[in-house]
Amino acid sequence: MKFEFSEDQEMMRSEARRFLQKECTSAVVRSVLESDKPFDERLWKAICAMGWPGVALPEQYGGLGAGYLELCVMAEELGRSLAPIPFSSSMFLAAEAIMRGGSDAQKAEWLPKLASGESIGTLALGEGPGAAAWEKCGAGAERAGSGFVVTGVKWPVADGMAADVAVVPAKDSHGLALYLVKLDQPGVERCLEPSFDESRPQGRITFKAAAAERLAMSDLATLEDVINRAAILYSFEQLGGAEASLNMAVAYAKDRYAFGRPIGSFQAIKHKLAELYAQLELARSNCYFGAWTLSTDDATLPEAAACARLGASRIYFECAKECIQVHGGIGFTWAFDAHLHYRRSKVLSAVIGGQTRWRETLIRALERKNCTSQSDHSRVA
Amino acid sequence: MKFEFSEDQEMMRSEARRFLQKECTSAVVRSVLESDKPFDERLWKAICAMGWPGVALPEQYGGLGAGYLELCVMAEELGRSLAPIPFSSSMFLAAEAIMRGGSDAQKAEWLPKLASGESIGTLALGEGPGAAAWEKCGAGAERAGSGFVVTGVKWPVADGMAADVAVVPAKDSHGLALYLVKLDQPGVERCLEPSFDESRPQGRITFKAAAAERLAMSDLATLEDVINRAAILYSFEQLGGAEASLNMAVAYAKDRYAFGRPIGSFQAIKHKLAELYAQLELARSNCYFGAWTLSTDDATLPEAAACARLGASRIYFECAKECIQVHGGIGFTWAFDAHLHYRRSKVLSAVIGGQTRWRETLIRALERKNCTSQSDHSRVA
Amino acid sequence: MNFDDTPEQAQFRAEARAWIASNKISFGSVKGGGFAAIREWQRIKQKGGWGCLHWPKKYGGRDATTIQNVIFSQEEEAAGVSMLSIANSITIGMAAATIMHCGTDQQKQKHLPRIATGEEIWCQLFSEPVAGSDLAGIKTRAIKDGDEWVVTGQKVWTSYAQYADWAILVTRSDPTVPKHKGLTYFLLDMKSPGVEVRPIKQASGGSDFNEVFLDGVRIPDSNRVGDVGDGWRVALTTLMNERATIAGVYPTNFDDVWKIAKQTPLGEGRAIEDGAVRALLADWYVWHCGLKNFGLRIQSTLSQGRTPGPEASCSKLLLGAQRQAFLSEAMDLLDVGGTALESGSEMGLHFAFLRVIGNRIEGGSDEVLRNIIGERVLGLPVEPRVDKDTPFDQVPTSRRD
Amino acid sequence: MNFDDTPEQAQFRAEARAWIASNKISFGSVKGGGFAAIREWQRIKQKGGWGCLHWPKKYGGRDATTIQNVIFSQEEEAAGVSMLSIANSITIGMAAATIMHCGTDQQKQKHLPRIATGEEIWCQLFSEPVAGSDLAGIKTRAIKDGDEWVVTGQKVWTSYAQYADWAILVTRSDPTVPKHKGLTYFLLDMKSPGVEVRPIKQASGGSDFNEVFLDGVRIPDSNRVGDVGDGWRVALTTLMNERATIAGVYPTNFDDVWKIAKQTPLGEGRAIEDGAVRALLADWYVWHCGLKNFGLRIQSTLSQGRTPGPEASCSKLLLGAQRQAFLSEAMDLLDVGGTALESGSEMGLHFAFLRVIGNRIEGGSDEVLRNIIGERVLGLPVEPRVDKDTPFDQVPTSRRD
Repeated sequence: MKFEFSEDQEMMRSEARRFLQKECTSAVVRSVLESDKPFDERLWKAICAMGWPGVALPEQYGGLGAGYLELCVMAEELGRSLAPIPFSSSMFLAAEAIMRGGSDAQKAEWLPKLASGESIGTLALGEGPGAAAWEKCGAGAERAGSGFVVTGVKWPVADGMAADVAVVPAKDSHGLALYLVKLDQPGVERCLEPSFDESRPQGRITFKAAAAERLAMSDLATLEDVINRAAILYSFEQLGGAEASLNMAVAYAKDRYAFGRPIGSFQAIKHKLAELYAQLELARSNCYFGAWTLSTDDATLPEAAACARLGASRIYFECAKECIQVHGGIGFTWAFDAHLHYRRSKVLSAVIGGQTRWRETLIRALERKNCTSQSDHSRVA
Repeated sequence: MKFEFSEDQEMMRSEARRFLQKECTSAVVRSVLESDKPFDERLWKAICAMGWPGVALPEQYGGLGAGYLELCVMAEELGRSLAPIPFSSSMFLAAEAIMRGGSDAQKAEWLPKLASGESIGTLALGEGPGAAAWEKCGAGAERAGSGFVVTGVKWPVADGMAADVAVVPAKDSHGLALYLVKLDQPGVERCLEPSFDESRPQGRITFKAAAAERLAMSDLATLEDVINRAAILYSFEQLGGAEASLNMAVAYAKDRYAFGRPIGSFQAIKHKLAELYAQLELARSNCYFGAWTLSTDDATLPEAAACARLGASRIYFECAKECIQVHGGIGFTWAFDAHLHYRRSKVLSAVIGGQTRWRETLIRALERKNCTSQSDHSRVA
Repeated sequence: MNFDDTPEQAQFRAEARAWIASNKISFGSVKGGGFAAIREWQRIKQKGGWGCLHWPKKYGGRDATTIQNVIFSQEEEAAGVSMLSIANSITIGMAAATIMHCGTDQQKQKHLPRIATGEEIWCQLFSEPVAGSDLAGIKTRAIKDGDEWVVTGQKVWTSYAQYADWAILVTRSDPTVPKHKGLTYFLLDMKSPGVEVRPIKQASGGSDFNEVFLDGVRIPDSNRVGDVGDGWRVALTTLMNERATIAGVYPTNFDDVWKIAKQTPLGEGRAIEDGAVRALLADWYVWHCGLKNFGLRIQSTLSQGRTPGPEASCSKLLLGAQRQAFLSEAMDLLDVGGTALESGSEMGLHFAFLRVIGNRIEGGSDEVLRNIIGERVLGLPVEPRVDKDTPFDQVPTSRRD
Repeated sequence: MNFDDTPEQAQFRAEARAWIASNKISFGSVKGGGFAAIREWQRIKQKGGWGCLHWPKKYGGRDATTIQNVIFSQEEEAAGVSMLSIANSITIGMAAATIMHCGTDQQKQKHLPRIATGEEIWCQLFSEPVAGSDLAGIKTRAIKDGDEWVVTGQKVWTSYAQYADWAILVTRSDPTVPKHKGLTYFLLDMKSPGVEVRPIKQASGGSDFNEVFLDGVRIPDSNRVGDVGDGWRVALTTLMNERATIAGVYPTNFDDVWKIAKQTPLGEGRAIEDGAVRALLADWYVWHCGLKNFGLRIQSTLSQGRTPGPEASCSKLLLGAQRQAFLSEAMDLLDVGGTALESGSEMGLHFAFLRVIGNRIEGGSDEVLRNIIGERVLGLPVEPRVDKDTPFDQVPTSRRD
């Protein structure tokens, strides 16, 4: 057995990390945070030039064909560096939806463009506040000529201003389905939706009988499948951010002196950081298992995805929050980077639904299995 | 304003504490824990001789007529000393039920006996595991001659083996009602129900057409009212236990040395105890407010009772649990008293329903008020 | 237990209420708003005899009891003018209190009357980038030069520095003695040459605080409070009053989350129908009431003529981290939509969720408060100190030392 | 990532499985049960060549790799015989490992073969009433007398002392030097005069542990392990192996709470229909899987031929307190009925809820593990030590000192 990344994958990670340390500095993140630009184009272009977006896509669609484990590694490093680019929206959401639900023609049309970065995609999931069941979606679709038109308002949409194409859940006469909608058409209006984390801008997209194409495999199950798979990928992005904030806190605890001692020698700080580290390793373990199910299409993917997402969402917020606390006053300043993780952690934990929704998703998955839990260690002792 | 106990009440507390320190030692608690006796008779008799059970009952019913605040003080001291006697079952539950629901004749028959300790009462509330709605009770009552008979099984019943009379919720044709049942009759069988805390034994009582008397005011609302009022009284008993375990931990943290220092000088211990103290003071504050509503029959009693109970149940368990942890290995021995509080805290937090039930009770009370929360500090700042 | 005023208290309350009703102003009603209004409200109050209730008569007060002070504050709050007074609490509660306790007669004569009338607004120059929780570790240097001191250094986390006329200031006058023994305390005219105020932008976007740079600022020795080297004792007097000042204002956001729970969809219905949300609301309400009722106990202590001790820090300790955790849950209820500004701004939720970060740090961090409660309330022993008896300039302040 | 055996591993696993299937015994199948069965299983395993897989061939092992050891344990577990081996882990995992690393040739010759065949069961005499987390603070005194040592003191928390033939023992041979420098390590024949074993009754009712009183017990110098005064280093060898021994067995009770949630009434329905209960179950499952998957990562490390470091303590740290909190919630779901034995015993819930108290203390308390992770994994600096360089007999051990 080998329940860890391979040497090749770790080498890919090192290269990615080196590149991002140099090219995705805090100044780059802040250039998006403090402006109206939807993402950092220079960084995005460099990353696309290296082929990262297509790392898991088959070669026939312009990808590198490496696999999902490699994509997880990339996600972790992008999360660590707070990369202000539409990578996850385009690849975890749009490309996944097209891979899972698209016809051969749809795949052939869109995947190469997404892999190369020529087009940016997203999933227009949200319809305002609340964890309403996906099937209660308010957007509607109907036939128009040989195609469809979609009408409705979606907000917030991650990278909604950056995207060229959106996968849009909308109801038609058969129930919920997924539609591909190009965003540069008259039936689409969009505006920036100010976000809790302005370094990952969101949009509000109004569809008024916008021309749309129906994804070939396109129902609630497809949507759920796409979201489950995205959850695993996002969980690695979250993991990277969590580790970055924890490392920032640990470094400060060694450097900062109070009462004549490094503050990390005080148990109040030391034990807090040790506890976070342990929690992070537990969360990481669930992410790894998720990655394995993703790479093997294992039947336990739905539970594994929920475990990865719930753990990673929680630990990223905890690490970001306590990183600020360890820093004290300076951590609470705009100029210091700790709040970037605080903001990012909340946006990533909301983007495909929050904890309330995912807890329910997990329990339903377990109910379907009638609780054959993953382990048999689970007995009273 | 004076939101604290009066000097007289504090003097009564000092006397009670002195008495209990002497007469309710750990050996007395263990004499019940480690035997089959339903309570410590010597202690109970001494306490009855001083008139404590009747402290809040009107003088016309043999009480001292002092009031509920005095009863709260007593409850706190009894909780602190882990008193293995049926005080709370008899007074917080049975006497309260008769006071709230009984006819003049019923009051005149039973309250003097309960006040003097000649009779012991209880409320036979439980019907096995789970927080089913009270009105889903399985026991039934029907007319028989001039009276009623009750049939059903109640377990666990606090002080079920000690009690002479029980107030029994049972369903009749009008719905849920409360019945007074003498327990020394052929229609009643009972056995010891082994309990998580054997120093407060519980019983299983089987009623087979047992002769019963209906309480005059006797419906679900009465039962809820009785339980709400009892919740405040129990919360003081819990508060006393919480403070006793916290004090035990603090004393040990000052005395026990490791690494050449008292362990209480380590932040791991110091901060844990400080946090518990603060939580305890918050819980205490809610108990005080509950006591005030009880003493004035204020309309906010239901919410105040839930707040007192939820806070006190939680902090007692936390203090008992962490008291053991601070003691390390010795805390985990049978011979050491810390586990007595661990056990007691769980029994007291279950006796009139657990946290799951009380959270729901609280939210329903707030919904009824349409959320006019107690304070107007509650605004975003 | 009762929440009733005594007859004397009731009469005092009635007078206060009547006076406030016929004299009150608002931020909007004074030209310039902000501190202009705050100064004006202080002036009006003092003119009416309500400005500095608890001060001795000779300084313009009326020797009021603590509970009378509390009652007046309650009536200000009920009348919606409390924000006009709270912003002045550093001046009245900390600077004036310190001058009153430790100042010279000359200092009292000079400042107290002008504080009473709102002519002087004060700020507090204590914390430094290198000295937050470890306040006695400050480095701002004061060097005696004839009848003056020359002060150079950097202070931080100073509220209202941009509006203040004067400041209370702690400096290091002797770095060769142990840290607590080489401090000296001054009153600083903020218009002195060499004082520069720069706002700090917070993670939450706003700027509640400033940095204050002191570059060769000259302070006459007559502005020294306490002896040379006795600044720590004077600073403790100020801090004791700070805790009393901070206690009592507890935004819990319970009403906000209740509203969110009622309005927000969840599954097939509304969030408030869900058991987990109900449990959250219940825990939130218990905490909300706990803070409120704890506050009532502190008020009761004051009302009985006693002074609350360090145990009053409990509510501050239990405010920040819990509020942050709850607000995080509230954000989560909004799900995908929770990060969009509209859902946030409607409730002030995003701002609260960012601002709460500061609650755990400002006015005594959670860690400092746990030490205080552990040591001063529970009597637990202090940690071994490596810095206490060492000359300050030999105490390690970085890994290089 | 894959969970597949290599061809070699698969073959090894097949052999192990086949051998276990045709040789396995049970507690019930051996007269006397308990340790008689444990000894017998060890004897049978060694006879078949499976007794001490990772030992060198010359001591009766087969130089197996760590992953082969893991595979054999997995197969023992799958065959339901793992309890017969786990109870012997102190003997094999700690005593034998220490003898192997630090013992003399004579000690190895004498004990290892008898350990391999189950003839010797060992226990560990380390902790004392005065020295738990601070293990180096032990007081049990060893005084040299000719070729022997005379040992007097009290040990505690000793599992299986009543069954053990031998013990590993740490003593203080010199109290006048700093604490870590005055310790000496011995192998003790438990049948020596002056050894008395008394069971400790736990808060949970059972007696998993003993006190062991040593009164003038004589130990030949040839039973000393390591140099005089070098006992701390030897003890650390033992403890490193203890953590490896404890890791991996994690009862999470998830299946139990799932059953409770499905069966237990709540409101008008069943507990599992309630949102708060579903949230609890979800959090419980995430934790359950986290521990399981963390264990897989440790296995993967072993499988790759590497040794897990102190970070392996994470799962032990996250086990106890969380399990206790979850079990408390499970008790709460049972409501009024939760404290009655029937509802508890059905699920083993009451026992688990009491026994879990020990999870946070035994084998390294939560506080000790946080220090280890903080210092050895994250590299955070140690606290100032008041006891490290002081002669042991001058280190304060009570308020009187």
